[in-house]
Amino acid sequence: MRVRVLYFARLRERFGLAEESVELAGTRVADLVAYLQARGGVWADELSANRPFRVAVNQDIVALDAALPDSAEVAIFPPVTGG
Amino acid sequence: MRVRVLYFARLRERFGLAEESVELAGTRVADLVAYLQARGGVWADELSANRPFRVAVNQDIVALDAALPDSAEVAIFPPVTGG
Amino acid sequence: MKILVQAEAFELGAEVDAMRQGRTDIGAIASFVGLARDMNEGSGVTAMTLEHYPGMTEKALATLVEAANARWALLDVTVIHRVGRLLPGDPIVLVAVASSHRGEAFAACEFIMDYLKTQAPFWKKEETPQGERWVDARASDDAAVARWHER
Amino acid sequence: MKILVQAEAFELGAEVDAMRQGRTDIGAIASFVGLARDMNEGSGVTAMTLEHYPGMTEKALATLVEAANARWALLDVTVIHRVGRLLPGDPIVLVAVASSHRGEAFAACEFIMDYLKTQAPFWKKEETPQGERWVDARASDDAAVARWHER
Repeated sequence: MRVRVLYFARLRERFGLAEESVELAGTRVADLVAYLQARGGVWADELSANRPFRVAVNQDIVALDAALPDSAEVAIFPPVTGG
Repeated sequence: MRVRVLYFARLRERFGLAEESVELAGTRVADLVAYLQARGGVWADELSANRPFRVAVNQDIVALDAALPDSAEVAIFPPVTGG
Repeated sequence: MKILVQAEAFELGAEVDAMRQGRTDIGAIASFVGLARDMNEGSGVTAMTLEHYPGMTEKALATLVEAANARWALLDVTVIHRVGRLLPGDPIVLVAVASSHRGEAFAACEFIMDYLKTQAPFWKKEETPQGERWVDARASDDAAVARWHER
Repeated sequence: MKILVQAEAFELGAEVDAMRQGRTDIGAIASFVGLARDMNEGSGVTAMTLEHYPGMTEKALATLVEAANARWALLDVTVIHRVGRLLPGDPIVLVAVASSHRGEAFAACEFIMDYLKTQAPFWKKEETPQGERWVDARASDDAAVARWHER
């Protein structure tokens, strides 16, 4: 299945990427995160279990075990700091 | 001793009086209240122990056992309702 | 610190702009405006008149602003309370509190309003279709003030 | 209900006046303005840039305003959050809540700010004499939100 992945703020800068399309075997958010971590380097560093990051699926923040619908818009970003 | 007594809001209307000068034997707020209650009628009614009223001496709200300095400005009024 | 008791209307925007004018250390301004309503205790209100105790009013407001200043790190406080005859929809009271952080600003603003409601010598008389009536003090206002003693 | 995400400045006075325009049932308007400060985490800040997640931002703000509406009896809510580059002293965020009574207005206004700080997808990058830095999320903001779960 294919999902669109967006990166924001510090993660966008560290990955040097604002958006990409990912072809994925799994069906959970955790599968996508594992796939990205496997790229190594900053990906393994920033998406490791002890680093704070948030995942939104179709614009709702979800947990790592949430389902990933086909064609989902997934966003990965640092904890928010607005207001 | 002589004190100036001011009345506000509902009490001013019920007593039909905004201000008066009172010559008093006692030295406590309670002595002034007892003196006014002794007038009977609306005075006895409004200043009885089970009616809510507040007393300020020189513009600070005080308890009935507070001292009454000579020439004090005393105000007697209902619980406040501003804001 | 600015404390005013006046018959004239006030402008929230102008008061808050005056607080932050030329400053870059304020992170948070919490403000409150109390308005005259067309309804109270289940009956219509066509107008109200606010009476106060001149002299004591300003003193009581200053005392409670000082209490807020002693309790929280505040950068500025404005309190304006109107007196005289007001119509439904008219603003009655304004409290604005500037601080570095929002928690202090919110707490101090609500603290000042809660104390003002129970300590400052203002009294409201309402005009209703059934005639005039003095507004009674509310137990809920006493309860609101009591919360601040517990903390 | 009015929710805006915009680069332009806003006017607190105009927003609050718009809420009360033509109404006589509002007794209380609590409002909050968050401002860019010249100092954060002990070092000077010369400017900041607010990034957001277009689309999700408006949705997240609407969700938390609905949560406030479900919890308290509110008459109107306005939330405006700016994005883009801001200088110290510039207003960043405005929340205004109208209700019949002050307790609801204060609580809902602070609730919305606390949730906005931890749930709405905005990120601040500061310019300092030492260079640019992304602002870290604060444990105190998580604690502020946690209070609302206990009640």
